[in-house]
Formats: sequence, structure tokens, C-alpha cells
Amino acid sequence: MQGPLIDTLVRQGVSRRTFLKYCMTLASMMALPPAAGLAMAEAMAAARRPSVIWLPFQECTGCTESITRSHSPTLEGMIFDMISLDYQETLMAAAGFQAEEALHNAMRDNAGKYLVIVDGSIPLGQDGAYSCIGGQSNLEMLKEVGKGAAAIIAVGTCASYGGIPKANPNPTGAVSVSDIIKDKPIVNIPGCPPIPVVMTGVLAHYLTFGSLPELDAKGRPRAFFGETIHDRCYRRPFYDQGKFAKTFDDEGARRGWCLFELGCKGPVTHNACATVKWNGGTSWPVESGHGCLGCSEPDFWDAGGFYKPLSVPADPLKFAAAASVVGAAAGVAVSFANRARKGAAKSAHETTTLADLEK
Amino acid sequence: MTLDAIPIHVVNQSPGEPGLTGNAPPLLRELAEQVKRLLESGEPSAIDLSALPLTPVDLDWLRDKLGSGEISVTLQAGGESTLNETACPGVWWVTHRNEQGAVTAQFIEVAWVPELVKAHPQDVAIGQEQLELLISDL
Amino acid sequence: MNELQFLTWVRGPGLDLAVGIFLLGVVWRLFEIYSLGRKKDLSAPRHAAGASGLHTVFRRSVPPPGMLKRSPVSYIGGYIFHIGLAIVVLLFAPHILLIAHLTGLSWPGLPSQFIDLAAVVTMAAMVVMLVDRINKPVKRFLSTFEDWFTWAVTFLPVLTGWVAVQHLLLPYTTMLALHILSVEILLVVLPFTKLFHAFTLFGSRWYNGKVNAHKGVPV
Amino acid sequence: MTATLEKGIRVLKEVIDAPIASYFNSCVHCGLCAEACLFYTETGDPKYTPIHKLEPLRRVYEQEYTLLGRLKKMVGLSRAVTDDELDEWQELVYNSCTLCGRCSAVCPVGNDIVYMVRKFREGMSASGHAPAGIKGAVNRTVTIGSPMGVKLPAVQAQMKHVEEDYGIPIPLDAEGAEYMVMLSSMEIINFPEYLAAVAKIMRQAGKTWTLCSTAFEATNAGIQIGNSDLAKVIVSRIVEGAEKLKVKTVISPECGHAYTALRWEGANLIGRPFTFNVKHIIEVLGEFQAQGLLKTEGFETDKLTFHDPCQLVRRGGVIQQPRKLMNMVAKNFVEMPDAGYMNWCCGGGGGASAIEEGEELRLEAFKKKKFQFDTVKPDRVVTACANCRIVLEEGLEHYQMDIPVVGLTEMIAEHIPDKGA
Repeated sequence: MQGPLIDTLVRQGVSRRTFLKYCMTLASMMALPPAAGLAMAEAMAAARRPSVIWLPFQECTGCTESITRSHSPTLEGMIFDMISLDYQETLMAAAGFQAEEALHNAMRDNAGKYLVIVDGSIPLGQDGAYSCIGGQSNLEMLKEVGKGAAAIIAVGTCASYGGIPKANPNPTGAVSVSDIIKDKPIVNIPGCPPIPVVMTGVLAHYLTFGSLPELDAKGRPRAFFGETIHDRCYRRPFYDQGKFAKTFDDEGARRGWCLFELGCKGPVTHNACATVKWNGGTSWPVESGHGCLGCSEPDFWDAGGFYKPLSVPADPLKFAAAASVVGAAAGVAVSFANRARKGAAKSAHETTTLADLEK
Repeated sequence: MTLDAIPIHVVNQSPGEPGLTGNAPPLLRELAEQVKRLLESGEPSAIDLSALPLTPVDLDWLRDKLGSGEISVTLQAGGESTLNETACPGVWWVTHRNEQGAVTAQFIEVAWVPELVKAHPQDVAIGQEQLELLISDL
Repeated sequence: MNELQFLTWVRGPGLDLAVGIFLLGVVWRLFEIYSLGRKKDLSAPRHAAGASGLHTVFRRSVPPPGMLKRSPVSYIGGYIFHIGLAIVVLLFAPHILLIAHLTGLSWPGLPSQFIDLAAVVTMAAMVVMLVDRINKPVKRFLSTFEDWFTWAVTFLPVLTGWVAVQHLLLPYTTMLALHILSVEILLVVLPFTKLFHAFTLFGSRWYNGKVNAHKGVPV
Repeated sequence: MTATLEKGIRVLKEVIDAPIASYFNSCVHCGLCAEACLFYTETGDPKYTPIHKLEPLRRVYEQEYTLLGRLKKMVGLSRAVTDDELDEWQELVYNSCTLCGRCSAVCPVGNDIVYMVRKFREGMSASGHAPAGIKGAVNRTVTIGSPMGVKLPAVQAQMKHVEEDYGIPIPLDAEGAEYMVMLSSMEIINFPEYLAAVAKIMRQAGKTWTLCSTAFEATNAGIQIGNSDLAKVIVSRIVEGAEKLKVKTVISPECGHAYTALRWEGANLIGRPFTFNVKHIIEVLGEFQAQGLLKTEGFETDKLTFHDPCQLVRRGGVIQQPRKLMNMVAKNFVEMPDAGYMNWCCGGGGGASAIEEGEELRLEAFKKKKFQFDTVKPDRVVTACANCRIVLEEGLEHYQMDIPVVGLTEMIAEHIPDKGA
């Protein structure tokens, strides 16, 4: 286990054993074979620090917070030590022209090899004027920076699927990275915010194997997004027994029963919260008593209300009154037409005579 | 209330002790295979227990069968890790915990000594420097 | 469209639309049918115990003498699948939740294992009814496209619902969406096909009972 | 479209009402009505399924009175009803339907199918698609006064005969009598005992009664062919006669359709309620029995069964009276399977017996009655409808079953002591 990265870590007081243990744990979380942990450690220790450009678009910085303030800063932070983060507005000391210069230097020096991390969605409305950096719209910036990228990692639901900016009525015309970039490998790490270990896992995979991990149909790493929250939820047995909390403070809620009826989107949400948990494995939304919001799924904000059970439709009686009125109007109209027809037939009645019985 | 207090009904029961899924016994055969490989070629291997559908009862059963051996290693590196040799020498029960004490990964390793226990030459070199420093101070 | 968007659509605009068309259709059709009116019966009525429109509405739920023996499959299969449908639709916890949400009315549901059994039995009965429709000369002779179509439209919600709950075939999200979609199709076609008997049945029985009650015949 | 077809369709448009609309929308094609129809059960031919007999009516309803049906017709998805089609349906609407109403009694969604057949016949007859046999009967009833061509002199001959044989005067055109007794041609020609029986019963009960010279014929072939205009002509004679003689009650003879025509359709045909009551002779006998005005002596000892005329039970509501009367004079009265409300039709009601070309089918359908009779093996069959009586006799003869058929009124009268009243 030799190389620039491990040297740096050791200098910072992280032992090789700590690093190895971390890699083994990460490999286990990513469902890689046990031996991969060691290989990962070897490879990452020796990895050349790839240049990474982090582009913040229409975002709230929650994703950055999630990753940089994760509970074990030394461990997650290590990964950032494995990369050369050449441009990150929130974290970088430089500003203004200096920052822009750093960006362009990184792009020029590592053309075709750098990684781009994007958080935030890209507004298309008003020619992208809703979000500009240094006078350049997000759209232009993404296209320009994306051109020389080896791969793009879309962090957070906004970058992955448009997220909250794209929520109905989407005033800025927000779209996701994959809506714009079609010719580069893109990994989506959705979540609002995403789980930090997923981010580091993807970077570790890239550093170890020089490739992106296996993705699902929505561009998410299968290792973390392969199963639903519901599949791995510790409250699942209550669902199967039909034991549901009806309110957030009833007996069922106290007993830790299933939160399906309180709007939990676990059954339709793919994420690793139930296994990886949050805050260094302390807890996660369902364990803290609140249903899953489904934040790692596209358009979760518009999926019919956070507190409406999945089996309950958003607003099915929206047109009920109007439909009944139109139906009644149509019915009455047909009734009048029918009565007129019947009346006409009656007044045209010719009394049948014996002769009429013959054709 | 703690999670343990929630009664969980395990549907998939095999005859015998409640909670046993029957997924544990085959692991013993796999371990035997791995031990054989270690003896023949010196190649270490491991089973990632968190990747397998094992209930706590399964794990208890497995640990009970494998027993405890002569060596217990406790490692303080980003949380505590325990690497305990089982009654079968060369088979190690490895549990990694994070700083909060939550289990993050659990393996059964088959190795002369688990990789994590070995001191790395470069760490040893640092140790050497340290020693020399100590000697020079004498 | 991904599966969650699909689900969101069927739960949202799709259902709005389906319920809208359903209500529109039902109101329109009821007007269309019952506004035709009928002539007053001028003959002197004869009164008899048990002869009235309301009596017949209930009495026709039981097979008349001798009929059960002549057509056991129609009656027993019909009972099972209608009652089964009612159980599955009205006593499954998520369905009750939906109704409670719409109307504020709620009642206790049955354990999902029981609902599961009811769904399977209902589907079995429906398949038997389908086979009977294919095998029996009269039923086959009477059957038009509408009969096969409405069978399928009624069967699909039960099937997709059951498959979704059992986590079979497709991911739960997709299956749930398909289940809701199939219910929407059912809602949309109901007022315009023979499925409308769910509404007109009461009127028909009542008229029959009323017309014959005038003669003092409890039909 | 021919003028007659157009007229027929127009008539159908007139008669289609909310019940019919409701019925057609309720039908789920379950086929249970077929199981209730003896023309299906005995032939196994699905075309005799009752609801199928109404297919042209259903299409007229759909095309005329539903928005979707009109659209379907406009874009050519729904065929218009044609003369050829109605020709084809003649057999289904007349030959193979006796208006017995069993289908209406079993339909699980409650469709009154016979109600619709009756209405459909309005259009069939108006467009000239009624069978020749019934047309002839209507023609004779309207022009001569009776479906079998019986005129007043024949009735008077009968009256004289009875007066001579029994010594009871038969009143004719007696104003203010309580009862006006109607006859059916069948009784005048084939069963003259009926008039004598009524005379004996009335004498014992001490009631005033009369025949009417302008209205002695009760049968109404207009109802059988399904034409309200002509049925009205026929029924009006009775109404005029009854009102002229100021009677309280008109007694319908032992004839099912005569009863329906007079009791249930009459007032609706003339467009106003009757000023008199209408009762079937069995109803009157039942009343006399209940009031103690009917006293009999002696009993029949052979095994008897009672065939319920459809128009009397299912379509008329007279179910218990005949049984009480039977038990009054019979020691060995046995019921056939399905007797009473669900009794099987003789196969010749609703005008079917007048259709010559329908005879083969009728005899085929008679197997149902044969089965009923074979089950109880009666020595004699009693009934209360002259038409049933004729059709049963024909059927029994065809299947070489030696079971005489008698009328209930006559049988009761036979047990009335000569020194009555």
C-alpha cells in the first residue's frame, strides 16, 4: 500500500489500518467481493489524484453540506484528499477572476481526463438567465466544462432529475444534467441530499477500477439504489401484518408500526438509507418516526403529497363537481332530445287497421 | 424503545430453532473450502456476512458453531474493530464498527493472519525511525 | 416516463380524468335512461304481501326456485366473484384508506392474508365464469366483443392488484401504477358498457317488481 | 326503408320507455333467461334465449335513444333494423314465445323480458311481421266478433241448450246484474259445459248475472298479436257492454290472455280506469268459497293435478284460489314440480297456438309438460284456461298419453247439489 494518497493520509495521522478498514467497509457497502476491499485500498493508495471540477448550479448547497459535514470527516474527507478539487465555489479560497482562472487552468491541463461533479439543476428559461456564474449561464458553463470531462457525476436530485427547481410549475425551466449532456458517461447520485458514502463509493470505484460503477435504468449506482427503502425497512414486518401508525403520535407510531398510511414513499423509493443510515449510522428518517419522502426519485416533490399514502390518489375529486354538472347537462339534453323523438313518433302515430297487419 | 423490543415475526422458519433460515450451515462448507485453499496455496479469502440474508439468530448459530480460539485482536482505527480467531485456527471473525460503535461490516476471514492485523513495512519503517529517535535520546 | 412518474400520473391527472369521466358518464346515462319515463298503469291495482319494487330489488339476489340447479356455475360463480370483488374492494386496508380520504367514512379492514385469499378465489371464479361463457352454447351465442372486453376490464384490476401486493412480475411501483390504471380503465368504460348494470340493476329490479306488484305478483 | 318498416320503427320508438331502457342496460348476457324458457330447455337451441328475441328492439333503443348508439349508427358501427331481419325474428317473437313470463321471473338483474316482448310485438305487428295465424284470428275478432268466427246465434243456441238441459235460465242483456259473464270462443264451441257450470254456481250463490249480446267474446287476439290499436277496438266492445248493462263486475272466462287483456291491459288501452271490476272466474269462485256461497258435495277420487295458466299465476297473481278450490272437491290432488308461480307453460299461449307453422316446435317444447306429468302420473289434469286445455290435449295426444284435461269451473259445478241456492 504505497503512493501519493496514502502518504498524504499518513501525514495527516490516518493510519494505513484505518484506511484499509475503511476500504473494506466501503467495498462491503458497494456489494463488491470481500477481496475488493484490499484491492481498493492498494489501488487508491497509489492513485494519481484526478482533477475534479465541481459546478454548482440551481442548488441549495445541501448536497455539499451533506458530504463535507458528514459525521466522520476524516473518512469521507479522505476521499477528497484523493482528488484534486480544482474548482468548488463554496469551499475554495479563491474568488472572482482567480477562481475562473483556476477553472480554466484545470480544464486546459487535464483535458479529457477530469471529472465534473454537478450539483443543482440547469435553468433553460430566459436563455438560462435565472442562474449565471461570472456572467455565464449554467447551461453554457455545463456545455463548455462538460466537453473535456471524462465523466460527470450528478450529485443530488436537482442535478440528477431536476429536483425541487423543476417542481411544478417549474418557473425557471429547470432540467437535469442528463437532459443536456448526451455524449458523456453520467452517474446520478440522487437524494435530497444524497448519502455521503454513495458519493465516496463512486469516486473510490472510479479511482480503483478506472471506470464508473454499474448503473440502473435511471443512471444510479446499483450497489446503493438497487433496492427500495421498503424492501430493506426494519418496519416492513408491520406492513405485512397490516399494522399501521395512523397519526404521528398514536399508539402505532409509538410502537414503531409501518408509516405507509402516513405517506411513506418507501415502497417506490430506491435508496440505501435503510441499510447505510445517516449521521454515521445513527438513524434514518423512518427510524426517527417519519415516512420516506422519496427524495431520490424523479419528481418526488410532485408525487402527490408527502403525507398522502401511496394508495391514496392526489386529488381524484378535482373534476368531480364539474363532471357531474356536465354529465347532468348532457343527460338533460339527451333527455329532451329523446322526449322530442318519442313525442314525434307518438304524434305521427297512425292507428293500425287490419290492412296494416299485412306488409 | 429500542429496536430489539419490536417483535419481529420471522416467516421463513426452518424446523428447529425459531429464527434460523437455514442459510448458515452452507457457509461452513464454504469455509472448509476456503481453509483448504489457504493450506494448499496460501491464498486468503473472506465471506462478507452483511451481504448475505442472515438473521441475528443465524449469526449466533454460526458464531456458536465456530467457537472462540486463542487470539482476540482489538483494533482502534476509526472506531473499534475486533478480529477474533475462532476455534478453527485460520478462521477469523471480523467485526468493524464506526466511531459511534455501530457495526459497519462483518466478515469471516480465512487467513494465516488477517491483513488488517499485519503491520505494513512502511509503518514499520516509521517505527524504526521512531526507535532510532528514542535511542539517540538515550 | 419512468415508473414513479407513471405512478404519479395515474394517481394524479389520470385518476382525476377517470373519475371525472366516470361521474359524467354515470349522471348522463342515468338521465338518458330514466328520463324516458313510463305510462301510468290505469288498471285497478291488486295488493299482495311481498309484492313491491323494493321487495324485488332484494328478492332477485337469491335464485328463484329450481334455477340454482339448472345453472349452478352462473349462480355460484357469480356469487363468489361479486362477493369476492366486494371484499377485495371494500375491506382491503389501503382501499379503505382511499375511501376514507375521499369521503371521510372508514371501517375496519381484513388482514391482508384474507384479502389475498379472497382475490385468488375471485380470480378463480372469474376464470371459471369465462370458461363457462366459452363452453355454454347460450352464453357463447349471446357474447359479443363487449362481453369479453368487460370481463378483461374487470379481471385486470384484481390481477394487477394481487400481483402488486405479492411483489411479482414487475417492480412494485410499476405494478401499483398498472393496478390504478386498470381501475381507471374500468371506471371509464363502466357507464358505457354492460358494466353499467351495477347502477341500472336496481332500477330494473324495481320496475319489474313495481309492474308486477300492480298485479299482486311478488316477482 | 319501406313505409311499413318505418311505421314499425316509429311504433317501437313510441313504446320504448324507461323500464325498457333500464332493462337493456342491465343485461349482462348471463343466459339464465334461457334456462327458464321451455323453448330453449327442450330444444337446446340458443337462438331461443329470451333476451335474444329482443335484439332488434335493443338496437332500435340504442340507435334512437342513446347518444353513443346514435354515434355508432352514424359511423356505421351499428346496423339499422331491416325487414328481412324482422322476418327472421317473427319465429322468435311469436312462435317461440308464449308471453309466459318465466324469463322475467328469473332474470338476476330484474329484467322484465316478457314486458319487452309484448312491446316489441307492437312494432312487429305494425310493420306487418306478425304470423298469418294470429293475423287471421285478429281479423275475425275485429270483423266478426270472435277469433273462431262465432256469432251471437251460436251463443244463443248454447244458452237454449243449457236452459233445456239444466233448467236454469240464462240471462241475456239483463241491465243492473251484478256480474257480466264473458265467454271464450273455445268454450262456446268446444266446452259448452262451462256456461252451464257458471249458471249452476251463480244460482247457488244467489247472484244476479247476465251475458251481453254485443260483448260475449272475451278473448283479445289484439293483445296476442301485440297491437294496442286493434286490442282497443276489441276491448272497447266489452267496456261499452258492461257500462250499458251497468254491471259491477265483469267475469273473465277460463282463458288466460282474455284475463290479461281485460284485467290489466283494458283500462290502459281505452285510456281511462274502468267503472267496473274485472275478475277471473276462479277469483270469483274463490270469493264465493270464502264467503260460504259455494257449497259442494262429494269428492273426485282419482289422482288430479292442476296446470297453472301462466297469465293466471305469474302474470295475474291468482295462485292460491285454484288450490283451495281443488281441495274442496278432490281427495287426491297432487302438485307437479314447479307448480304454482313457476309452472311451465303449455307451450301455446300468447297466440302461439294459432300459428300453424309453429306446431312442430310447440310439440317439441311440450316435452317439458310431459316431464311434469310423468313425474306425478295424474289420472286427469285440471286447468283454468280453455287455450291451455286445447294445447294440453293436443300435446298429450301427440305423446300418446291418456290423460284427460278438464276445466276447474266445470269440475266445481259438478259437485254442486242440484237443489242449490
